[in-house]
Amino acid sequence: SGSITVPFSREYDTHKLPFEMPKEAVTNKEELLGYFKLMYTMRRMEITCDTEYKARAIRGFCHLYDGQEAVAMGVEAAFDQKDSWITSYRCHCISLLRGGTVESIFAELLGYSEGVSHGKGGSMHMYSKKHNFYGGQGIVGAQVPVGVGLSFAAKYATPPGEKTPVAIAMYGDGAANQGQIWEGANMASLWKLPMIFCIENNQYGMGTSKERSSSNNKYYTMGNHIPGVRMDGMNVLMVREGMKAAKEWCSTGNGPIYVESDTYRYHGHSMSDPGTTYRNRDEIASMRTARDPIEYVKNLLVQHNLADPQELKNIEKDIRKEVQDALKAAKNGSIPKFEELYKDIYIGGEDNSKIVYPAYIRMPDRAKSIGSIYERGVSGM
Amino acid sequence: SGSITVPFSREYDTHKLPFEMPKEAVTNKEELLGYFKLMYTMRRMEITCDTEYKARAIRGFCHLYDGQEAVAMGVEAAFDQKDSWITSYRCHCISLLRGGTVESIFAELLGYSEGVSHGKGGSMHMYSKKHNFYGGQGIVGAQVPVGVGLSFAAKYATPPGEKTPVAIAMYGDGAANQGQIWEGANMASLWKLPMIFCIENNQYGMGTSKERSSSNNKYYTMGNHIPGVRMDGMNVLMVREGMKAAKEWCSTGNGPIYVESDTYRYHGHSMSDPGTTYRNRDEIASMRTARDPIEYVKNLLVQHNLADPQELKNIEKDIRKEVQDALKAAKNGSIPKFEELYKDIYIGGEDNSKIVYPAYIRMPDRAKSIGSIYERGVSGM
Amino acid sequence: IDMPVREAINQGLDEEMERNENVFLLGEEVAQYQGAYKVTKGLYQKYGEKRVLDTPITEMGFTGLAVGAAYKDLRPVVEFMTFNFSMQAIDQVINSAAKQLYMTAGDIPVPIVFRGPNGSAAGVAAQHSQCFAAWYSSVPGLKVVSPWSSEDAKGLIKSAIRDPNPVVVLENEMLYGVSFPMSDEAQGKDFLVPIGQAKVEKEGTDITLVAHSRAVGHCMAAAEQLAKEGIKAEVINLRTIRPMDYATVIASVKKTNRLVTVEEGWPQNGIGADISANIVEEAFDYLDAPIERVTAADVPMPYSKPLEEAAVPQVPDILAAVKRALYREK
Amino acid sequence: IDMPVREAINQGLDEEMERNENVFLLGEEVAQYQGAYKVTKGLYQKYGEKRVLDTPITEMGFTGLAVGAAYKDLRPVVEFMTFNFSMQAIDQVINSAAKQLYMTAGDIPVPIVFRGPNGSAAGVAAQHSQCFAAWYSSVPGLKVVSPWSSEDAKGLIKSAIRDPNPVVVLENEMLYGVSFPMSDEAQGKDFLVPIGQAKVEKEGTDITLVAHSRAVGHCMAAAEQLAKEGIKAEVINLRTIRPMDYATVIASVKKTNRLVTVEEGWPQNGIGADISANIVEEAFDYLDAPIERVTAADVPMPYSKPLEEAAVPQVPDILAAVKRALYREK
Ligand SMILES: Cc1ncc(C[n+]2csc(CCOP(=O)(O)OP(=O)(O)O)c2C)c(N)n1
Ligand SMILES: Cc1ncc(C[n+]2csc(CCOP(=O)(O)OP(=O)(O)O)c2C)c(N)n1
Ligand SMILES: [Mg+2]
Ligand SMILES: [Mg+2]
Repeated sequence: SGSITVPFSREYDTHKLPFEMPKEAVTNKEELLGYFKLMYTMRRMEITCDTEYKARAIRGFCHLYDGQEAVAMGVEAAFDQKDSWITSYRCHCISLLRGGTVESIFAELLGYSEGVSHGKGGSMHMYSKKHNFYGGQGIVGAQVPVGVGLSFAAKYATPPGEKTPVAIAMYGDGAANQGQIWEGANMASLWKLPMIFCIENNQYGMGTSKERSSSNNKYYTMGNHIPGVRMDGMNVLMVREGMKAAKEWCSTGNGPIYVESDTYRYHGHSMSDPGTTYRNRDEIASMRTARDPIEYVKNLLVQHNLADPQELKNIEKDIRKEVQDALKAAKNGSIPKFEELYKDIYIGGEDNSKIVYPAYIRMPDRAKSIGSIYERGVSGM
Repeated sequence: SGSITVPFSREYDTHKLPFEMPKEAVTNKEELLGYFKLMYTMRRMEITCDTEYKARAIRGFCHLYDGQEAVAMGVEAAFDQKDSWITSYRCHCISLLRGGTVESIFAELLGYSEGVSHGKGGSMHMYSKKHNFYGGQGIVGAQVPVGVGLSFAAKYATPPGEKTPVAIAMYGDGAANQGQIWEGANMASLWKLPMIFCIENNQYGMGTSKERSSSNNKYYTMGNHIPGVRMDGMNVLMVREGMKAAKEWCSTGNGPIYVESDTYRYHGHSMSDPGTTYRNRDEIASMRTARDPIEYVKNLLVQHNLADPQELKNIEKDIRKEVQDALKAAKNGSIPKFEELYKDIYIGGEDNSKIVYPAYIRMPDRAKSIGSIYERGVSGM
Repeated sequence: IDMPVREAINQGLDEEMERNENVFLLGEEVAQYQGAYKVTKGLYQKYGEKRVLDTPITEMGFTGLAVGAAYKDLRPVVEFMTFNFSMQAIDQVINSAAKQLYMTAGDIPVPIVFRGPNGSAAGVAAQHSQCFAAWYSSVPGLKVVSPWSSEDAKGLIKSAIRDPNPVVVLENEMLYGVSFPMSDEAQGKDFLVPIGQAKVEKEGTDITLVAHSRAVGHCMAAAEQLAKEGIKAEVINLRTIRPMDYATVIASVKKTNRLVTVEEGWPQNGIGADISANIVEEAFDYLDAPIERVTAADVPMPYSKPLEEAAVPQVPDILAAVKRALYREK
Repeated sequence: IDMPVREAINQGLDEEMERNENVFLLGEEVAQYQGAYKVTKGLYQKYGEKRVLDTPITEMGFTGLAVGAAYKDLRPVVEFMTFNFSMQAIDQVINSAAKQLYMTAGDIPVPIVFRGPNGSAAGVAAQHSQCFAAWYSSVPGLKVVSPWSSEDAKGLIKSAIRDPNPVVVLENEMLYGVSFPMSDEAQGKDFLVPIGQAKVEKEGTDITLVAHSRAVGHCMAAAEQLAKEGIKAEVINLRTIRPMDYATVIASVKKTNRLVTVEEGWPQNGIGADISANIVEEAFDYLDAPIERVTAADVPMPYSKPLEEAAVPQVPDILAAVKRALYREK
């Protein structure tokens, strides 16, 4: 089965964009099946989190990504793993694309050693440096200048004239007015950094609709003189093509770009928010029926005769089982050893590799403190 | 002598401004002489600060306003004292317009009790609540959201439908990218606050030219969807008319506006900066000859036969003497009493009027602490 | 009657808003959503959008805005959804609010309240669990209070709002749902808890336990256990952290001759360290044993529950410290 | 030879930039203007605009940027023009830098240096005179150093840059121009001052004085005066505030049995309080007198010179505390 051409039913909205955006995407069965599988895995993973949270197996804050899967999927499809990625606390599914597995993500949420962050980070704090994924930021907006720093480092390491890897920082419509975003954008623009400011506009920041938080809710225009583009964030192909264009622009020395994905979260803000007081059930239902990002890919596959519905059903069944198996496996995880409490506060060696401990780490019961107050410094250094 | 009409030799640059800016100003002898006198007083005051600083009578940071006089003068001419004003550390001349006197400003700089802030604030910290002047902020950018709060309070106190007093926050080209400015602007725009964001673009933030600090140095456009206007900040009439228009717009429920004044500081950034490493002497000299704000007013007076040069010379002589006399008087000031060290940390009474002290105020030599550790709370409450 | 802390704060806010038109609330989700932790429930409905404002998620900006409003005699009550986020705004709290009265030589008071949950919660990890009691209470110009019980909570928020100075109110998320008795007096509209005065929650003669916020509860539990062993612990609920009521602690130590401080913040430069240093300076000769501090572990907060529990003081940690202070004679 | 502190820091920066290409400097006016206090003189000329960057006046943004660069193995040295302005960026320092290694379970180290003048200067009033030693040193994940002499300054900045953790370097503007002797060793490229170790600047047997930064100089002056009266004071220069070298202080107190701490920060929850509390816990029985703290006055910093002088510790304040600690026996 060869490639198919999919015209976009919606145009990219652009702002001071000095190049043309495509009107269609070329794809094929393999790609689409790949997206479908990953996005469906995300979906099942998040829904399983919901269940486990309600069963009190997952603690604290837990922000789910279902509804928004096409954004992360589209970014990943456009990028390679040399490109750096940072996002907010809503990070499970990005982790899955960048070094995490369903099992290690569940393990993290259950607070086990086998977790992506060894049970020390929890829902909001997943990372994989090896896969150029830098989190997992719990503080609204903070990931954005940090992301600009990732792009700074990418440029720093690239010989002049060569294409640079890019960095992307994702943030929400609620976060979009954080001043530090502008501070980062100004430097990215001044210094021509390969930086993508990616607004995941899911229409609400907690219980506040975008109209109430943002005097300008065309987020793709918020760079002012910096080019911007808006796209349907429920359409993985549109996101992919948009991100490809953005990456091409940024990596060739043109500086930053704003990219807004128009998307929706099905769940409440976090597990403690029912998500139904500030928006009505109709709104959610109509999103699900009209714009679901997974249904969109399934439909493409079926309409273009690239897969039959039964095949997709079987895949879904398999994935459901995989996710359940992953959960089961994760539940066999081990409680972090007590030493984890005071490990990873400092690291040693100029090459960042040695495990070290301060000579004295005070504990609530001082008699149980680690090390000795009669020693000094950070040992192992 | 009746009124004269002065056409502007430069147009207002506008950004999304939904109304027309004037092309000329109507004024008269009295007004112009008033501006001349105040601006010349400012000039002499600042130059005297220079001398006193070099003589080590003034300590710490000392940021002078000479060159920029027309901005403050124009604002004051357009405003009434119900309008609130806040600015940066470069605040001597605004203080002069809002409650301070040359003598009380000098006294402050000399660290005396008779100073605007009783010698406790110094160059960067002058205020007069009675005159709706709120400082004097030493932290770059911080005055801007605070200024938005002033406009919030103005709106809060005004019955719906009535014109509100406005608030203005002045900040520099260097400060202009501070994220908190945008945060303030977003709320001002959302809540339609009567707020003027006033950029005093004097071309440099310390030793950094605007091109190197600002990816967008059309500061009047930085509100993005918020209207903005730029004007010649060396022309008091243009500033006045611009500010009148801005005030009218803001006070009638339309929300905020950005106003940029294109100006120049003759002195270095502060007294410790010679101000000649990052810009050349020619640049400074050509500003002085071509655009000096005081010469502009003098020329208008003479050209329109509203005053003859000798009259102006006499005024200048008088002002020079007044400023010298003020200095002399200020130098007779008194060193703050030791009690001032621990006064004004807290205030008491629900009406903010009682002088109170914590029961115990620790001093470097603990034996000299004020009050007693055996007492509690804040006394006088 | 019993009342949860959440409701006590809510009542205090409500009464003060009713009492003074210039009091207004702002913060994220405080209005239509009624507060992320429902502390401001019903107030938007009652007082409308002029006086209860949902802000964008821009802590530095809205804190600055509130400070400016206070300069002009309004009485803003700023909610930080948690105090962790106050770090984005801390320059405005310290430099524009705390120092303003002094820099203006008394000309511009700043009658403002900063409130919200502080310190550790449950399972929210390192970025959402920091205690700011020590930082804020080091700053002259601020008052800092930290309620434990419902009476504390109501009385202190009301005093804070009436106070003409900037007051930081450090609440605790895990206490919001906990019910405490409210006296008849505390249910009234004129009930105030004075800022600057600690409360002896339980009298005792053998050892003094000092704490604030949630740790007071741990101390009460510890005292109960100790009572079973015949040890009479005096428990002091600080209520205010600045200006600190050293007098009450000194008086207690002069009676018991032994002191244990308990806090959920980090050990270095903490509240306990400060109390210890002051007691040493003022009542050294009354001490029959070294002062013991019980603090959070000197680590960022981990997510995993057993680690998290090990990171903050528990009753056994307090008991261990008490035992050391009791049996180890000078 | 003698060398001013300013030059010692400059030399340390220069050597480390030469040694490691990934080291770069950023901050306001650090490049073309060569530093507001000329600490970075010549480095822009030598290393060019790739490695010495003038930033816009956006502390939160450029601090975040630097942290991100450190995540990817660069070694940023961030200059805060003064640490007062670090308050705008403190969330990035604490939440994005200090806690990152822990939250990532060791996956993402943050090799970054935050440096600049801290604490009081001359005539710059309340907003420009704050000492941040106590705040930063309370945070696990950070290291905090605070040099006094030129050797301290050079050796600590070099260690900070080589350290794979976030290190806060609290300098002092008034020391920049002060010259100190530099040993031959200290002039070399391999000279490091180990983080985490205090230095006994002067040995003595009668009383221990502990300080950091400019206050060390005051302690040395006090010790000299005391020597004339036959009192042998031991002066400890902390050098590092976190991890604090309690061991050296304890050892000294076990010898002298008397302790005075001196700092330019505010008293409540200060460095002195922490040292006092630890000594009480560890060496109570060795104390022959209460530990005395000398701190800044508990006030915002005033502008007027006589008030300013009264607000920070002077030599007579130290002498008075020493006298109390010496003559007031338990
Ligand atoms: C500085 C800061 N303020 C407040 C919060 C609490 N908070 C967490 S998420 C959130 C809403 C963010 O909304 P948005 O940016 O739209 O992202 P979304 O959750 O919709 O993905 C808030 C207020 C925080 N984590 N950090
Ligand atoms: C947050 C903060 N960062 C840095 C400084 C130091 N500083 C004081 S003024 C200034 C330059 C400001 O330039 P600009 O905004 O253009 O105002 P101008 O001085 O030209 O009036 C700097 C960097 C400060 N006071 N506050
Ligand atoms: Mg959102
Ligand atoms: Mg400027």
